[in-house]
Amino acid sequence: MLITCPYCGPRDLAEFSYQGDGNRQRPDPGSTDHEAWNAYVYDRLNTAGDHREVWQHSGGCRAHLAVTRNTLTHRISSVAFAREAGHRPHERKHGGES
Amino acid sequence: MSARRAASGGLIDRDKTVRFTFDGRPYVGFAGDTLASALLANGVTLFGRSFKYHRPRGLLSAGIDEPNALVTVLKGDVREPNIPATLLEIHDGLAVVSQNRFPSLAFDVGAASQLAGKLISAGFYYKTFMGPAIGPLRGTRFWMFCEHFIRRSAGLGRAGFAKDPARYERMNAFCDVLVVGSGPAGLMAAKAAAERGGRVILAELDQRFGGSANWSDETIDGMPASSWADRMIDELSERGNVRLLNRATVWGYYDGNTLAALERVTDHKSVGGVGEPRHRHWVIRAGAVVLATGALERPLVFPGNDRPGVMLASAAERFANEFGVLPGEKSVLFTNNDGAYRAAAALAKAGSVIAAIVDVRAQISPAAKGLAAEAGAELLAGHAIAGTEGGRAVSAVKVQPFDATNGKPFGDTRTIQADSLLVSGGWSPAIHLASQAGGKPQWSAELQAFLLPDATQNWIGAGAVTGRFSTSEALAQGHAAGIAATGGPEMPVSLPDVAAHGLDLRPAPVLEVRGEGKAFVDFQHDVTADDVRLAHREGFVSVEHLKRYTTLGMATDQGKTSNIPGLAIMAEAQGVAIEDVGTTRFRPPFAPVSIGALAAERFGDVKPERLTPMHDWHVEHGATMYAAGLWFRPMIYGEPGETIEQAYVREARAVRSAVGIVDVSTLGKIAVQGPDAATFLDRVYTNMFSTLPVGKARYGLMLREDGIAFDDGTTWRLDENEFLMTTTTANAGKVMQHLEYFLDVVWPDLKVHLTSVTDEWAGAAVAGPKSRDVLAACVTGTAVDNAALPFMGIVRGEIAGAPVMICRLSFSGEMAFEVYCGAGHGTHVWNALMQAGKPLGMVPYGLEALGTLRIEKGHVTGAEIDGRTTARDLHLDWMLSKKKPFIGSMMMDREGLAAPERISLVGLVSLDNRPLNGGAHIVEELDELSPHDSIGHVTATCYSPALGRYIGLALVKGGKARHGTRAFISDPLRKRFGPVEIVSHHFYDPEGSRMHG
Amino acid sequence: MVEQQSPLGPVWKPGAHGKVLGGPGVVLEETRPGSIVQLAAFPGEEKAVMAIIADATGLRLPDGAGAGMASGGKAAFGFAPGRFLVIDQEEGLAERLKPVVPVAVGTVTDLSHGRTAIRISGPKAEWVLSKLFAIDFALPAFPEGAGRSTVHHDIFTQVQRTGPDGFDLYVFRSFARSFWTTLCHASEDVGYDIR
Amino acid sequence: MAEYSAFSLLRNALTGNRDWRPAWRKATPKPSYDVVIIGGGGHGLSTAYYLAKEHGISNVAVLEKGWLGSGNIGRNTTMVRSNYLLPKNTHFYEHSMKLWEGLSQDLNYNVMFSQRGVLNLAHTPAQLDDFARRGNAMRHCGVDAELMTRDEIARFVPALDINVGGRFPVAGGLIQRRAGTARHDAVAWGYARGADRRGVDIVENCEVVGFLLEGDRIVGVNTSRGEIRAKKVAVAVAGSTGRVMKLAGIERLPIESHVLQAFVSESIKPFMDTVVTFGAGHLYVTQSDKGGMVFGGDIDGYNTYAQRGNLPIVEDVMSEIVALFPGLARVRLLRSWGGIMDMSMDGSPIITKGPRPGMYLNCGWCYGGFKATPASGWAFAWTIAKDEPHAINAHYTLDRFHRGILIDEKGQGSTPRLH
Repeated sequence: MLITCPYCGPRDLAEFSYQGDGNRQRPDPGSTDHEAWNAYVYDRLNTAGDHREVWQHSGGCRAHLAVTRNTLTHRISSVAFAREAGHRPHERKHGGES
Repeated sequence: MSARRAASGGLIDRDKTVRFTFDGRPYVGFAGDTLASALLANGVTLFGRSFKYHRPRGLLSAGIDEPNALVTVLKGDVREPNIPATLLEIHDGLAVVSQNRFPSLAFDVGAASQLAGKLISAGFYYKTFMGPAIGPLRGTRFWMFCEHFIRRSAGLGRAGFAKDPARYERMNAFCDVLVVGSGPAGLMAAKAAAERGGRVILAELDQRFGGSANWSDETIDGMPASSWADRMIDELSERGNVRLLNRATVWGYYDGNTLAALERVTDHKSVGGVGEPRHRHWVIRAGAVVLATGALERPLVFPGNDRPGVMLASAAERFANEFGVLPGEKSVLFTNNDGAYRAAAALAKAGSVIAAIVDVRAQISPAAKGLAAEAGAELLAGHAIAGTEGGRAVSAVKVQPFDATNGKPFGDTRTIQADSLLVSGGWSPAIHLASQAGGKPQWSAELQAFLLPDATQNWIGAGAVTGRFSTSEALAQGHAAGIAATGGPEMPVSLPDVAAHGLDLRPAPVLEVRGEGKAFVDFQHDVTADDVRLAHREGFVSVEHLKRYTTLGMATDQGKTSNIPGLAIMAEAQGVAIEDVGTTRFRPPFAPVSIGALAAERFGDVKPERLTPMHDWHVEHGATMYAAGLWFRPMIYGEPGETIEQAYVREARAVRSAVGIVDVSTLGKIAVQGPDAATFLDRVYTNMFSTLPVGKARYGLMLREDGIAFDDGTTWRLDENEFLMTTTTANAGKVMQHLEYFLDVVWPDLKVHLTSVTDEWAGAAVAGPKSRDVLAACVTGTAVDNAALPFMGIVRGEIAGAPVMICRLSFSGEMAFEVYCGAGHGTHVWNALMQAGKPLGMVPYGLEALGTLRIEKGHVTGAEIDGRTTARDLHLDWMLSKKKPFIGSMMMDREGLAAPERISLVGLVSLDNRPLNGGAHIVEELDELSPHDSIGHVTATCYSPALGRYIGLALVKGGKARHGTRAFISDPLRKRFGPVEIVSHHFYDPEGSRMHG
Repeated sequence: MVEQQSPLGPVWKPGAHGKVLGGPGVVLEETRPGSIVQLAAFPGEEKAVMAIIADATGLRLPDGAGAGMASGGKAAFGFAPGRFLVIDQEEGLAERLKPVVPVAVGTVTDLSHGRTAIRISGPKAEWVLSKLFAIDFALPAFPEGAGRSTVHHDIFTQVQRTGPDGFDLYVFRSFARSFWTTLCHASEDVGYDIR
Repeated sequence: MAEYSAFSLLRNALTGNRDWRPAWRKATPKPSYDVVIIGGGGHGLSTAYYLAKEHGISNVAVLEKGWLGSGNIGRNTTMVRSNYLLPKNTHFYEHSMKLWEGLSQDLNYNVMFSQRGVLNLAHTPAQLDDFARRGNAMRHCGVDAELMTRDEIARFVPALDINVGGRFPVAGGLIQRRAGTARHDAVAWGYARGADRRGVDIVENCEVVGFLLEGDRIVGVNTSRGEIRAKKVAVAVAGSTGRVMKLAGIERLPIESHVLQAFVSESIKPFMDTVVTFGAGHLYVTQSDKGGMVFGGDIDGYNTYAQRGNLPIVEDVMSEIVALFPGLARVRLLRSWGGIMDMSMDGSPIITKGPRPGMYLNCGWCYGGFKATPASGWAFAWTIAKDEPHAINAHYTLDRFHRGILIDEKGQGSTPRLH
């Protein structure tokens, strides 16, 4: 598998670390909504199909990437810097999937 | 020369003879021979024994699909089992032995298993050897007794225990177009792509480029096909943008158009070059792939079809044309398609007598008839082979008229004398890589074969792999594929002229002749047509059940010749079309790959070593080094005659009474820089860092998101906007990644940079009541007294001219200082410290003493912060700030993490004055015979010089409530049981007066 | 100043090794620069940091990911978003840079001791490096001056192409000895000189 | 249906093996059942078997979307052990071990359970202490465990390079001698035949495409072969858990699906007579009765439902196996494949009633599913029959994650790829 790092270009899977489901929503740091915290830490969509996820180019520029990858075919349809991705998975308090 | 070697012809080098041995007997062949062709030329017909019945077997094929002729290659003590003789190139000194036979290939007692015949049909293991449900052989005992013998009779070649002296390597390659297969289609594709400027890799699994051009008798552009291929290769090799790889099997098609190939670099040489790997593991990232992998011929299933001398027609043609070897003096061909006729003509031309061509089809094309006549062969249309005769080789075949409607021969049997029987059951495109790439193969009733799936990655098929079998189509498809792979429109070009026979390789839908006697489908695994039908009878009808129940297609050839005949028999038994039985997905590797090659340069060097700047000093000064992850750290600096315990006790005593020095360079160190650094640390640590003054350090604790303790360490504020964080050695990488994740993904607005500076700094901890004196004696540029350097204070200065940063902090509980300097100055500064410490009795100490000192102080490490414990379990709840949220703060108080029955940290004192064992459990009541009801376990132990007792740390249910009570350690594994007192984990100087003093 | 100790120790064996015929395919050296410094820009401040690099070293880096230059004992290249490695044969670069990088613009991290600089040059440099790293070393894909961050299993490495057949590698010091051994091993089939 | 025995083999051999009957009927689904089990893998089949055998509930259908045993029961590395650290796991897997020990006789089907031992190699004294902790935990739960010295290991596994190339010398090891390997496919077939003989309908090529609801309650399933109603619907679909539960309106679970690759070499003569795991990496290796070295390592480490992995893990695993067994460098890898693991958030499984009324859920097996097959079915059957868990699975709840009552064998927290 190759992931096209926006900085380094296409690189081998061996250079990346999977940082998990990008659909999770981290509550506000001060939130006392226990269910929201639990859901964030433990519950996963586990999508069969296009899946939003976070990878780190740990064996390269070390940037975290927001990747959309199909879990049935492994085809990657988009890669962006996680910090710039419009749909930052965390810090969103409300809303469902997009 | 032997009778089997044709007087002329073939691509071997008849001027170079090669000497080799097979089962200890010397043979001579020619350069360019495979073991198969060389032995065949020497009249050898018996190559191996089958897996289950130990039946004698000869060559079935001439290539990578060979199921029978597997041998073991010897290099001294080193053994390489299961190598197909058809791929093994001979060289001087090659030593090869046959396998799966005892005592010899010709006489194998294992063949007695055939007597069991139908008793050991498919799946028989499942129905017996269970053993009784009661009595001494109950449970698994009877089966394991039987298994012992089954295991010894199973297996093919024997592997050795000796280390392979060869080296292996990995090679990363990038190209615009990877062409797999160098037959006419592959050559055309490579040329077209190269001419358009693409970076091209052309991979060929055989020794010779050219594929079918090497064994066809066609002409291309007026010259023999093999000469045309040579010319193409010459042209390609002159181009700077083409890499030619022969002896390179592309075996894996992974995601992202990443393909893996195995290049056999030195197997064909008597001696490899300096530094040359035996095998090279290519990992190729290709923009596009042209699959020109050809097709594999299938045998037919009929009684006696496994007798040595029964060979694929195309293999015979290949032996004759490529190697100048005849499979027999007198041959019969048996076919369901036109292809075998070409083989008949080739063999006749090379000097073999073709006794007859037996064709299950009643109607034969004029082209085929012409070739039969050319070969001087009697043509028996509408006939089939009903059996073979002979001992270890075919001597005659039985022919009968064939009824295509029921698959059975009938009528008069005729016996034809022949020493070889050449069969063709049609062709299966070699679609393996395309299937690996994803996508479902498509069944073609016309070809009785699975065709390429729709492409799910960027590949294009060309040549026989597409199910188009003529050379002229291969040339055209190859050219088009080369163009398409480089992108852009096709350009008109005149393709080479081909003079071919115009044969039709579409087979009649007949793959089996039913009759009396064993008819083999999978030769290596001895799966017969009856086994397939038995599987059907027992309900194992889906293709995967068929495979698994009968082991059809599971042998080293992975069903290359057996899958389609097996499916055909199952389909017939079920009364359905072959496609409805299904096909299995092809999985990597396409052909077996040496495990060493995939380990590549890591073979013999599995992990790198991480060394501290003072590593050589430690080794020179007698340290016993200890592997901690990838790091090496001194365990003890033993003196002659000392036990480990004596050494660490001496070292620890020195620290408590005078001073010691320990290398702490392995601690993870992370530069946390930027205007929001303090804010960031407040969020990741449970305690506050924004309040830490510049020039001071603070002990910090991190939790995971789920509220479990993660890591601890001190973090130093070097400047308003700059911190130096330290982590435990083991967690350095994980902590770095954890922090980077939060900074990048969760809090991208924070202006903070994280950089690993673990390797920038050498660290030495100087500990003990005289530690300050040591520093005072060697540090310049700063004072180190209590005013200048209070507890947790940081100063900068120099030692022996090297800049240092000193923080007064303590892990041992003594007055102690961590001295950091540039790593390149590590040994220099260490030596200066040693020099300064010498008059004060300073000793270097290792991990054991470090552990002893920390146990005495009750400090936790990874043994206690084990990913399951909470801050509360470790009595670190004082560090949990209530003034701010931090990672894990909302999760750490959940019901399960606050439960009273959790284990928590305590100290243990051995009451029988014997050592405690790490990993022992704690019980309230001792039961040495059947231990039970563990209430916790020992995490760390030592002899405490400070207390004069054997002590330990433990995680115990109830924790503090048990202080002052008695319990027992229970270590049945090491038979150590004994009384302990549970005490506070703060064994030594709980007020901390020594380190603050 | 105190001289830095090489981490290579006993595995640094000057002379010719491996295949002898046909001259050395590669030359391996430890270049031991005085300064290896990371300059990291906060988002939007990349140009400002590049200007600081230009002022300090005279190297005007081209735009673009991984762009870099090497000239006159100085080298610089981008290796991650906003991050540059700046190398100077002279010591003290970090001290010179720290005062000129405003807090809001970026940070300076001295890695002069933490990274070991290894130069590989010669006609087979691409071939040898391709054994260890899964990146494309061909000149069109990896132009002169450019930098890359990559990894050989556990060993994180920054690579700068310093010539048509020359590369400078920056590896973590603690791994340098293992890496050097691996690099020598990989160079045996083409022959190598250690200088 | 006929008993299998040496005698029946002989009798059938004499009649040309013409009288054998299907190991299980190819059942056509009835309109309704007491229990419908989704998933014709090891766990689903053993659940059906124990429902019939232990609880007398045989009006049961097992629905399999493809061919029976096509999931992880047919694509694992065949290892069976109960060498767990945490007592909740130890007791469960030991229950499984005890069922394994009598399974061939119980099923009248030879599952070839070979108790050749599982040996965990330790490479430092600290690691050996850590293994001792686990071994002692097992002993305190009544499970066999022993430490082996370096010399004992060298004699026990002569093919092993006891110094691991000098890099990770073996310090000792923990062995569970009752552990071993079993013939994975045979387990599926044996349970299928056993369940079938007790009246269970095994329905292949029957994909569940939806659930039937009455109010909030699940009352059956919609399948590619029509509607099937059931008093109770049990889900045991391992790697497909996420997909099937979405059909029931459960969008999120503490589960991620990951691919685990497994490998087999060409057949060689007996090379090693136990199971060995590498303590300085991640590798487990055994040799099948056919002679192939069977081995595996880490999961690839990303969400996937595709039964295919990638090269980095292949290379890592190969580098580790030749570090332990340098003689295998010249042995050839024959086949690799991938299975989809239902990785839970603490590395331990879920066997529970719910999460909706009328529904029962069995998932989260991570790597451990094969060895758990008997106990998983046994406990799941109990839970379905009695509407409450047995003591051995009472803690394998779905709500334990939120409540923080975790069973985290590896101490890795909610990062499934690390379990």
